[in-house]
Amino acid sequence: MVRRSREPVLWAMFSGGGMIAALLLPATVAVLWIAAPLGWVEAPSYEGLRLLFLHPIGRLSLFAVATLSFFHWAHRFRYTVYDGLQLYHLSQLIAILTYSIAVALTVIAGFVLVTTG
Amino acid sequence: MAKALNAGYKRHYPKWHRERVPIFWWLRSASYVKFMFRELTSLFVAYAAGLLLVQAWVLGQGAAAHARLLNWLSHPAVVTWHVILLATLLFHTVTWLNLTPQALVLRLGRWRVPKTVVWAGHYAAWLVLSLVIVCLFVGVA
Amino acid sequence: MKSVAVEVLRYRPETEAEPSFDVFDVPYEDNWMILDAINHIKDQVDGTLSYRWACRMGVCGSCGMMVNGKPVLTCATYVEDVLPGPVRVEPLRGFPVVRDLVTDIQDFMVKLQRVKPWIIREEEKPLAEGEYLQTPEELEDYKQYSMCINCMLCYAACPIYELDPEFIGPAAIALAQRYNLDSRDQGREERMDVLSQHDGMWGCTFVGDCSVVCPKKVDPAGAIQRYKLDATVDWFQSVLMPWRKR
Amino acid sequence: MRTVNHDVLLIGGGGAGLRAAIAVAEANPELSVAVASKVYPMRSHTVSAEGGAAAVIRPEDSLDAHAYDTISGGDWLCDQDAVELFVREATEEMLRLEHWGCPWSRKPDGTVATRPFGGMKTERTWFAADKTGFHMLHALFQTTLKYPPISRYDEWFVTKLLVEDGRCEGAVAVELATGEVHAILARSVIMCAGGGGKIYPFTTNANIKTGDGMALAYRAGAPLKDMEFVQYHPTGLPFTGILITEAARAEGGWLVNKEGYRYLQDYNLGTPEPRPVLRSMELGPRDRLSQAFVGELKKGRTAETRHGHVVHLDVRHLGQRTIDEKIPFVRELCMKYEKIDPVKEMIPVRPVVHYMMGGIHTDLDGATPIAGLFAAGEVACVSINGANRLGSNSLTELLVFGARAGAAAARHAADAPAPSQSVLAQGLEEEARLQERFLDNRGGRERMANLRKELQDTMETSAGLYRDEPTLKAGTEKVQELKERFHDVALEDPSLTFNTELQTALELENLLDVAESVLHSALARRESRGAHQRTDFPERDDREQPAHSLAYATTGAPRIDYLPVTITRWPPAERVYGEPLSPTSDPVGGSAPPEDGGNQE
Ligand SMILES: Cc1cc2nc3c(=O)[nH]c(=O)nc-3n(C[C@H](O)[C@H](O)[C@H](O)COP(=O)(O)OP(=O)(O)OC[C@H]3O[C@@H](n4cnc5c(N)ncnc54)[C@H](O)[C@@H]3O)c2cc1C
Ligand code: SF4
Ligand code: F3S
Ligand code: FES
Repeated sequence: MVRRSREPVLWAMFSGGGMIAALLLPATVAVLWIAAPLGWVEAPSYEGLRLLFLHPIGRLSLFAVATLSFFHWAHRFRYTVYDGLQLYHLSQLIAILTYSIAVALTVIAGFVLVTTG
Repeated sequence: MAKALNAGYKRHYPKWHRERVPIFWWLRSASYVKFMFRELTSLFVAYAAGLLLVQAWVLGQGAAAHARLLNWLSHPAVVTWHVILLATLLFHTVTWLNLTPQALVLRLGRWRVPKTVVWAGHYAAWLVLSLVIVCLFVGVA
Repeated sequence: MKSVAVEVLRYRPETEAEPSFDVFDVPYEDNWMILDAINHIKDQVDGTLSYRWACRMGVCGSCGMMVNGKPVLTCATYVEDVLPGPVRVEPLRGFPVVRDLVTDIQDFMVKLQRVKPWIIREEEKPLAEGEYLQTPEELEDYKQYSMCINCMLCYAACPIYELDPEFIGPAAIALAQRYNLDSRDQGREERMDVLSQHDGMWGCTFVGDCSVVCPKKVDPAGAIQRYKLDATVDWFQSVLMPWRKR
Repeated sequence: MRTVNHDVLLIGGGGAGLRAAIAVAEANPELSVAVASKVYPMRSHTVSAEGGAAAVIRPEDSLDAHAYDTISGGDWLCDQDAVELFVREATEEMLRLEHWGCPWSRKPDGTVATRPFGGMKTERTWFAADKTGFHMLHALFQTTLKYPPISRYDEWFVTKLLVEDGRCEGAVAVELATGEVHAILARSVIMCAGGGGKIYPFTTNANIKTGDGMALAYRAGAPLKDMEFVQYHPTGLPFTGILITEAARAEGGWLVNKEGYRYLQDYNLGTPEPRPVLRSMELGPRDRLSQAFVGELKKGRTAETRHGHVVHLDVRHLGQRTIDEKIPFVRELCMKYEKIDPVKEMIPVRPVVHYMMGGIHTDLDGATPIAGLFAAGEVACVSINGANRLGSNSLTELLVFGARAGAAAARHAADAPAPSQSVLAQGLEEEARLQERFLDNRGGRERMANLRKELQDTMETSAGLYRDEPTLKAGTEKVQELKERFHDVALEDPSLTFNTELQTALELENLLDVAESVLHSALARRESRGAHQRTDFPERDDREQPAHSLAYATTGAPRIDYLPVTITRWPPAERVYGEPLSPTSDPVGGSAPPEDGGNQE
């Protein structure tokens, strides 16, 4: 296992994130942040939303979506930065930076979802 | 590791030419541009996830706080921005789902599920999940 | 007779520091391939033009060049299909240029050897016992990846290889996969050790152009992503079920 | 000049060379093996072979049957001991390749599938779809990568064999990338440099098949055997000469003339049946099928196209499924190079130069008369192909005799003394010759491409499908003239880096020598047999025992000698194809197109 890199885990999170984002985010954004504000559909009530978002299952799902999406971003962004800008000599640093941000965001997500009333 | 191809012989290299890769190499072809854009959709994915978290947090702060968020969400500029967001997310979805069958080989017993079926399956899943989401949100209205 | 302007990249290392284009006006017929046009230049106009070719039937893999910026087999691309011209012919991108249209592919040859593209078995079956049985379905599993002619078009199409020559690259990974998926082979584990190093498959970001240009429909891009998936499954298995060896 | 030392040197990285390299490495892992090839091994011409490789594997088949098909197919010019040995070792060699990963096509139960092939009485041709040579070559090449003793010298062009006191001790090669000249010294040398179809204008052979190996050995003093036997394949695409494999006929394709008539029935090749019948009609041997084309041409029944006269190969009745499954490459090639789809249209074809039965004379172990020099593959002539090779015997030959030559060379290398340093003087001489003759040579007037064209056209007119004394004589004179004009060749490229002009010149030099040996051997053989058809001597001459011709290089015209053919169990007899197999198929004379045989248009 030592000889194997960490890439499989990172890649698993990246693709998990990619898949979840692909399947769930467009509809969510469309309803919640476009159709509802524009009044095309009846806006979800505060109570209803609260139930959806803050029910234990809701929290857990949100956490999964958020974490995986952050790692999805970190992974793609890491490669894009050093391929796109040809910063191969900085590849270590870029990897550390991007994944650290993802970890930090994950911690924040956990904190928010645990503490929010 | 690779062994030297010719044990007893060290190769003499003539003066080779190596083309430098241009900084904006990804502008060289339409497919590279598309690739770059595809990769950058990840920023939007992260934003959407972040905003969901914010909304969850605001929901916890009470109805008034949430009303302020809704107010911000319905500002025309914000809506416009979210339309752009939606477009990029759709781009992500389409590219993602189109590439999946290339990576995923499914088998049912000895039968190798054809790529088109894998592809269609993913789109079907997308459709169903999107409907579920719409129903959930509209249902709690 | 019709004719077309052909701009050929020339690089003469003994006399020039930088490559430059020579332009030739080449008469052609409808059934001419780009290679016929280049042969015409060499035979009738300038015998010093250097390039490789052999089979003229799209199977030896030696005549790959960039034509109007795209990597193609010049023996399998009609002049007609790249008109009106001028047709720009350059050596395959991403490789060092030795001379004119000749590139150095030694890098690939070393990488190919690294992925152990041969049947690995714990125990050889004696010849007297005949062939290893392999059903047509099992053959189908790896057939596609065995069609690679090592033409290097996929390397020329892959920006990642150009940016990072350490990257082991599409065809080598597809060929590793060709053996992994062969029912007669047991070397998956050994190859995984090579491929899961950081310059192995992980450098690929699924640009996908390798599969687009591949003249033999090998789909190296697919092979690589499948490989990543396999490696990931392996990893989780070795963590969650360390006792289970594949 | 630099020198590298090895125990065994292989010249050529095609099927034969790679098989031999592995054989050496397995016979004696102590020996260091060098494979020098003018192209990367996987570019070698073996890669183009389509149809398949023959070996007895079906229970209903027998070694004797394979031997008999081969010997009768070769018009009794095969050495029968060689053939017996060949068929005996063939199956094991093919299985070995299976164990090395060659993706042979399979039957549903997982065993190796076989298909019928021209001149073969049963299905014994193994195949990997219709890219057999490609798969064999890549399997072999990739397998060589696992043997540490095998060193490769890719893109090294061998220009001379180093022979001293009748012993071969290495070769001189130009490293194309750098232009450096090297002496590669070795105790045994195996020549596996392939054939030389490029002496003809219209050929299935790759650009690289310039007979280098034959010419090198010939100049070094080894005799070239049976060079007059050049195989025309009946079905090449016009213009490109790309081969449409015999498998297309084996799967059931029909040859029809411009009237849509299956004309082969007029040439003693049997009666048309809707389904393929072994050793009959379209599955007759190549020499007879190609000759039948000339017959049709004379009768004015061929179709005229922009690229000469053609007949048509019709596979439409096989249906898209069979075509895509069994002969997908045929479809790919037709669509790509003729812009026609064989599922819907007939394929225009004409005979095309394909293979040289002749080559460097060797014994059963691949040993040539020069000590330490071995040869295997198309470059060699062990005499299993006789006057006409049967399709799918050549790929197997590469394996069987490549392996044998490798093992023999390994044995020889273990005992032979180290190469004498004095051969290096020859190396230096060769280096100087290359420099003066080609690199420093300016002011010549003859364009190489034109010389080559004239040579090729000469060969077609004088030593084509049919020959006679006046045209052969004219041919020998023309080649002599071309050899002289070659001294005045125009060279413009003094570069040392990947100088392909130099390579082309060296190849042309070799083509000229090979062509010379073909013409003189053909002139000397006063009979018609297999691929060698003399209109002035139309009969096969069996009064004495059949004999191989041997061409030796001299300062003037080559000297032609003869060597009796080894006959063990099969005395020369008439070649019969298409004997009625079922009582129902009554032999039709040769006039009106029968209902079922013709084209359904
Ligand atoms: C289109 C086509 C289809 C065929 N189909 C079949 C078939 O279905 N069944 C069958 O049995 N046979 C078939 N044949 C015949 C068979 O493929 C060849 O006879 C066989 O592949 C020859 O193999 P080889 O190893 O002898 O030579 P090649 O594969 O030609 O290899 C020659 C090697 O020698 C090297 N070389 C040559 N000159 C030099 C030099 N001067 N210096 C250094 N290296 C040199 C080359 O680089 C190359 O590596 C076919 C042939 C053709 C042309
Ligand atoms: S994968 Fe395709 S493009 Fe790449 S080398 Fe092989 S055949 Fe050529
Ligand atoms: S183009 Fe390159 S990045 Fe991957 S998918 Fe192909 S190898
Ligand atoms: S010349 Fe062989 S692939 Fe083009």
